[in-house]
Amino acid sequence: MELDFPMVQVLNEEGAIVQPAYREQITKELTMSMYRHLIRTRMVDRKCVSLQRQGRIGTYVPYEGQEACQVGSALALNDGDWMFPTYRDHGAMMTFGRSLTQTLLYWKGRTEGCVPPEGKKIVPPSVPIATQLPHAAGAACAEKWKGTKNAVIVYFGDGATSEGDFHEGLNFASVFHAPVVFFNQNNQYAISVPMTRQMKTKTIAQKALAYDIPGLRIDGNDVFAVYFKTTEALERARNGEGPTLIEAVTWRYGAHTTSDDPSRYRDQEESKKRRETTDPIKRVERFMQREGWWDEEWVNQVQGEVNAEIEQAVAEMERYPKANMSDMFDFVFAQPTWTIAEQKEAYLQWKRGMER
Amino acid sequence: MELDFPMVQVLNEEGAIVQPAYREQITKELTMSMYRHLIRTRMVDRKCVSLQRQGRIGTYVPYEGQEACQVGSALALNDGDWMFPTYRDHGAMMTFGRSLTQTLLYWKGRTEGCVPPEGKKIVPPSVPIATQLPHAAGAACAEKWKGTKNAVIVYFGDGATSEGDFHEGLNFASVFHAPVVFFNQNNQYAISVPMTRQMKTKTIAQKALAYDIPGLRIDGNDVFAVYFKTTEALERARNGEGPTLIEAVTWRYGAHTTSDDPSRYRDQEESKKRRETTDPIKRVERFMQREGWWDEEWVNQVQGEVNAEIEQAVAEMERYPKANMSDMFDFVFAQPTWTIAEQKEAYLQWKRGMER
Amino acid sequence: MITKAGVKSLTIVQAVNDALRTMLKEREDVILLGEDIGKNGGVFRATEGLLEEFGEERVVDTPLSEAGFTGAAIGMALNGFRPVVEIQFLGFIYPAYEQIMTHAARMRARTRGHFTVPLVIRAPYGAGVRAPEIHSDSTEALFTHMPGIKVVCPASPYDAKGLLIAAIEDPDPVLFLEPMRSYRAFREDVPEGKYTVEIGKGKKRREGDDVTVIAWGAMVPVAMKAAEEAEKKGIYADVIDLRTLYPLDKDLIAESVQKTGRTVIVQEAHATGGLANDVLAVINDTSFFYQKAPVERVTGFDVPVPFFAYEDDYLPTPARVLHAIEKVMNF
Amino acid sequence: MITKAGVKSLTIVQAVNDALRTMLKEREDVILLGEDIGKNGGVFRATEGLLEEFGEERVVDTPLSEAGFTGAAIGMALNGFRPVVEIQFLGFIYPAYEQIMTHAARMRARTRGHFTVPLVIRAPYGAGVRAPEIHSDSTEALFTHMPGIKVVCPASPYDAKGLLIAAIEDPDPVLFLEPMRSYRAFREDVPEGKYTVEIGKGKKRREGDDVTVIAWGAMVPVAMKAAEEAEKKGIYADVIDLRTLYPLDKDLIAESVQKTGRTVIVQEAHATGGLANDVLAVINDTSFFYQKAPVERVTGFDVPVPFFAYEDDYLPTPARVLHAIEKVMNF
Ligand SMILES: Cc1ncc(C[n+]2csc(CCOP(=O)(O)OP(=O)(O)O)c2C)c(N)n1
Ligand SMILES: Cc1ncc(C[n+]2csc(CCOP(=O)(O)OP(=O)(O)O)c2C)c(N)n1
Ligand SMILES: [Mg+2]
Ligand SMILES: [Mg+2]
Repeated sequence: MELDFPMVQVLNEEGAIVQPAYREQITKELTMSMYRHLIRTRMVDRKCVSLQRQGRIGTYVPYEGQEACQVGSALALNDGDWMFPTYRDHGAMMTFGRSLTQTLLYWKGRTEGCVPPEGKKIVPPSVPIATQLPHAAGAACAEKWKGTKNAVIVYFGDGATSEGDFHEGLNFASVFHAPVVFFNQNNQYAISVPMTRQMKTKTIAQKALAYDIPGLRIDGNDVFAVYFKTTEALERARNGEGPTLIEAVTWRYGAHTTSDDPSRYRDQEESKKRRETTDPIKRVERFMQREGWWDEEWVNQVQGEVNAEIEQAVAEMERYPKANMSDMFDFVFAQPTWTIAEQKEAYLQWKRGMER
Repeated sequence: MELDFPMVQVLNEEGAIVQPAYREQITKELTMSMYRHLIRTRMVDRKCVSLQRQGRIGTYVPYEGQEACQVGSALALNDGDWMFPTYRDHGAMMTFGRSLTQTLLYWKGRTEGCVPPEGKKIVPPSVPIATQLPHAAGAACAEKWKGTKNAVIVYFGDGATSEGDFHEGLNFASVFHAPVVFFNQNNQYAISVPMTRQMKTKTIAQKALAYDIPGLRIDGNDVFAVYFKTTEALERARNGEGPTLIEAVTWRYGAHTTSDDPSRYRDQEESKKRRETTDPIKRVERFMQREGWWDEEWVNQVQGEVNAEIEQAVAEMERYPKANMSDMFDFVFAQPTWTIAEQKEAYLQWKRGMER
Repeated sequence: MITKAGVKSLTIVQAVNDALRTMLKEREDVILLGEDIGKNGGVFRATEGLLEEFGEERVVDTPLSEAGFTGAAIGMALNGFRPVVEIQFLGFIYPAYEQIMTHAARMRARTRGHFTVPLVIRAPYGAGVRAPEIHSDSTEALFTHMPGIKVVCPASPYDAKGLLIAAIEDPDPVLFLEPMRSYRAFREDVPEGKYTVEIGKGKKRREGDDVTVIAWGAMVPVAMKAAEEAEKKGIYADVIDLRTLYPLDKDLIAESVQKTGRTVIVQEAHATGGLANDVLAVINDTSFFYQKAPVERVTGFDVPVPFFAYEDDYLPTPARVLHAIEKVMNF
Repeated sequence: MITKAGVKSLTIVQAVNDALRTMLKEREDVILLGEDIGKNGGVFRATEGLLEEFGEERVVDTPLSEAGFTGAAIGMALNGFRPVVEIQFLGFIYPAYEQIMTHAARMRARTRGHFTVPLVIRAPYGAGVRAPEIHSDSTEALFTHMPGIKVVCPASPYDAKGLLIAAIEDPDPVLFLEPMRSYRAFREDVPEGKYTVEIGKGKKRREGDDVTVIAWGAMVPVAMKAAEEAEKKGIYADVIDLRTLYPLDKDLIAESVQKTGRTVIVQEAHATGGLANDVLAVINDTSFFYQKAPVERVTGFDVPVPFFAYEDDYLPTPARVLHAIEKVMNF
């Protein structure tokens, strides 16, 4: 089976293009744009980890190492497409248009972090594993029935493939030829559980055979493979050819969340090694160097810009108006039920009394 | 994909053995035993339909047409094996040892119908679709951990493959190499929904590829194919080689249940035609005739015996002590909680009062 | 059967069908999904004729997967549709519990109203029709404890149509419970075309000053029968049909209990954790000192809904309700 | 930390670990299953060290599938094992709801006791630890309405160990809720080795004649704090820790309420449909005329458990409980 689903690479670890077919499309402009997004997402992620350590945001879910998956796939989307992310996909969300401030607010436990920018169909991250897959199938059917050319992307991890909702989502989408790309980030661990314990198969891509849809295994640390293969899958979707399952093989360098200690269940030497060899950013650097596109000054400038963006977002998050407790009551229904209205009123009254 | 999962036949529609490898094992004794079980299950099924029409039992689920699946697979079991059936598998249950009386009591809405004969590990039928698959995986793991050579068979329909529990059960079993045979009776309809609407794949067997376990497509109206292939899958299980998915392609002649009207969603001519061509019993008759094993007198005798058995069971069911309302309270917990004890006492007291 | 101009005499299941047809005509965004709802017209015929009239893209036979099609319907609701899904029997809703609990009910709150899920989940519920096991659950209380979803349960054809239309027009998710046992039990005049019955409002089905009897769904006829019997003994009952189970009609309950001071609640579900206890809480909070006797609850027992040979003993009956009425009267 | 012979000073999570270790040693049929419980020792370290001590066949890291491993555990329980499954957070139990509701809870009743499911489902629950969304549910009432399963919820290390051992020895399924917020909040002396705390019995944590305060799990410390504050104002409270949520300790509740005539119930979950209403029903049924004031319920609100920036306002606090105590006293 593994042989039937070879890992597709466009850019190899050394930074060489190994699929000449894509050579022409890989312009300097595209490469620089990708690179910019890659380092932006990485810098944001690192900042978040340090904000969490300082107690300025809550538990945080880092994605360092998975930037190519998230950036490459998000850049493949059209503006009108839908994104159904998990808790680890704020790299993709930011690349698709969610602001840094919103990202930070989410991790600060604020519902403001769930509101996408105007016109952007970014659904809030799904915390219960795999439950977003049926939503994506349904949203995609809706686009199809409306007769648009919009498509849907939905993210999920290797662990998520064990849940019933994974299966039900893919089956539903396949039966109705829904325009949706099931984008799996196979970082090879579900918290502490390695893929070998999660499933007997050696690939996730082969699970597509159970739904008679294309399944594809790609190097998830190769931003070009991710970008082109996701674009092609989205094209298929837009053309009425139905869903695709993409397995992007990757690795998270760090902990599952800031509450997790990966050394309990795996050798962190592996992460160190991978940073040197398969890192998604390094290989684009190597490629740019090969091409003679590498420009230290530009890189410094980009880093400076991103730093400024981050600092501004952090500042914005920190001077954001205090969480308004009323929000908890006001958004449950379009019109609050008497139960909620009474509970709110009683609580506010009591609180006012306490403050006096 | 269909080509990768050709339909295995041992005995074809004309009653000829098409897989010589099994020729020797198909003795007269085996054939007669199979035939006996086939007509027994069919006669019981028809009797139940008529009992339902007469209002002597409740809603009933007929399986006519699927006898080869149920008889062939049940005969492949060892005494110590486990059976996890659905509501349609009382043919298999009876073949494995559940009494007719119990079968009838179940359809009369009596819990007595759920108690298997001493020592027989027949779990009561699962009514919510596909939910029994994880149980089978777990019971099989338990046998493995105990170090026995017992295996597990679990039945389910084509519609069941759409539920999350199908996926979770197969995945769990595959990861732990559980000794279990997933026996799918693909009768091509889930109530009114045809297989084409249930899934995009043309076979169910290919879903095994998602779990890296053997998947097998067999003619479910060929009792020998069912018997030998199930035996082989059970052998694999006993030998520690893990689970197998078997798709037995079949057809229910009649309604989904006695409350269903199949003419609303399919042409019943198809059932008529199939009775003539692919019927599981007719082809064994043809085979026996070819072999010169056909003995009208013996057949009459068997029918007579089965009739007597049925009449006795019906009589037993009908003079069974009235349902004891206390049972409803007494078996919820090993020791009733005060809530149940009080409710029972109050109800009994009131009822006694009413009767006075 | 048309009884007068603009009015038809319908059963509950026909009223449901009529509501669905009305809304499929009225709104392009309405779409039905479920198992066997298309070609088969639903196992209870609630969707009969709708596939033929509105086509495969609006009346969708789905794969057999409650979490899958409920989840997909959530995605459709996010994307501009108003899906109405049918769960074949309430006892089969549990595979979709996660989708309803975490997503349908919470999406608006999580996104400050940016994303909403105007989804209706229809489910026949309850015992009393000699159905096979697991087909007879009445677990409304598992949903009234789920913030973000409303729960509606009509007892009559008129209300079934009006409430279902209101549910479809509601901007938030609604669980719509249909009393299977009453599906074809009686007819009532139902207006043609669109009308709504307000969600959140109960209805007094009978007036009396002595005792308040509160019921919903399939227990309403049981309560009514008991009230009739009570009247023969000179006891006059207010009978309240809750109609909406979340949010409860607090004012209607309080007004009646404050008048009578005596309450009987009739509930098909298991006693512990049942909706009757929510009614009790409303009485405690609004009408404590008006009470002349403890509230009597006539309920199913704390046992799994039994196989049908035992269901007559599980279900509240008019006789049991009458007994409770006498008990609160004689306290 | 060993304080005296045969006794260790443990936190709740350590007591859970100790109970599991004790029972893995004591009984060969005990087996643990769940996500990340093996190598990782559980995300809260409740199973720390157990894989190393008992091996992969008794401490089983499962695929990420709550329905799958709960269903498999049911199969193992049918086949002679006593599985203890861990649901990582109660908010993730809903995918397994069907398995628990239809199979674990009903198997004995369906088969007249022939097949049984001695299964324990452990789940950390509740808010107050600044967890990401959906990690903070406290939906015990969704299980107390499910006939055939017991629900247990310790508030202290001693009870956690004793009740968990009792749950494992119980012949029927038990949902064992662990108050996440109290996991490491304090220590208590816990005997080494095996002992049990009886399921179905609450515990009076404080004696007083003026008012009854009823709480469970993470709300017990809140109730205790409020009772201390009340004492400063001359109000003496009985504080009852329910410990078992199904079946409730009716006698303990009735005895106290009949003494004080005034009741405050403290519940973390949403008001409507919550367990407090079951307590209310017990009081209605046993102690109606002893009551001097309506019962006050201090609860979470009818809103999804909010994101953590809002959780301090969601959770009952000692100040809110004190306010309720004063209200019932001044009625
Ligand atoms: C239904 C459910 N069960 C358990 C969890 C707890 N949990 C959070 S993340 C996670 C592992 C997910 O692994 P994977 O799908 O591989 O995604 P990754 O975290 O590696 O990106 C688990 C078990 C959850 N969020 N939802
Ligand atoms: C979870 C669940 N949903 C719905 C039903 C109602 N139902 C009973 S049988 C059936 C069709 C099952 O089809 P299939 O799996 O092909 O088995 P078959 O009946 O054809 O043997 C349905 C939808 C159910 N029993 N359980
Ligand atoms: Mg992963
Ligand atoms: Mg079928």
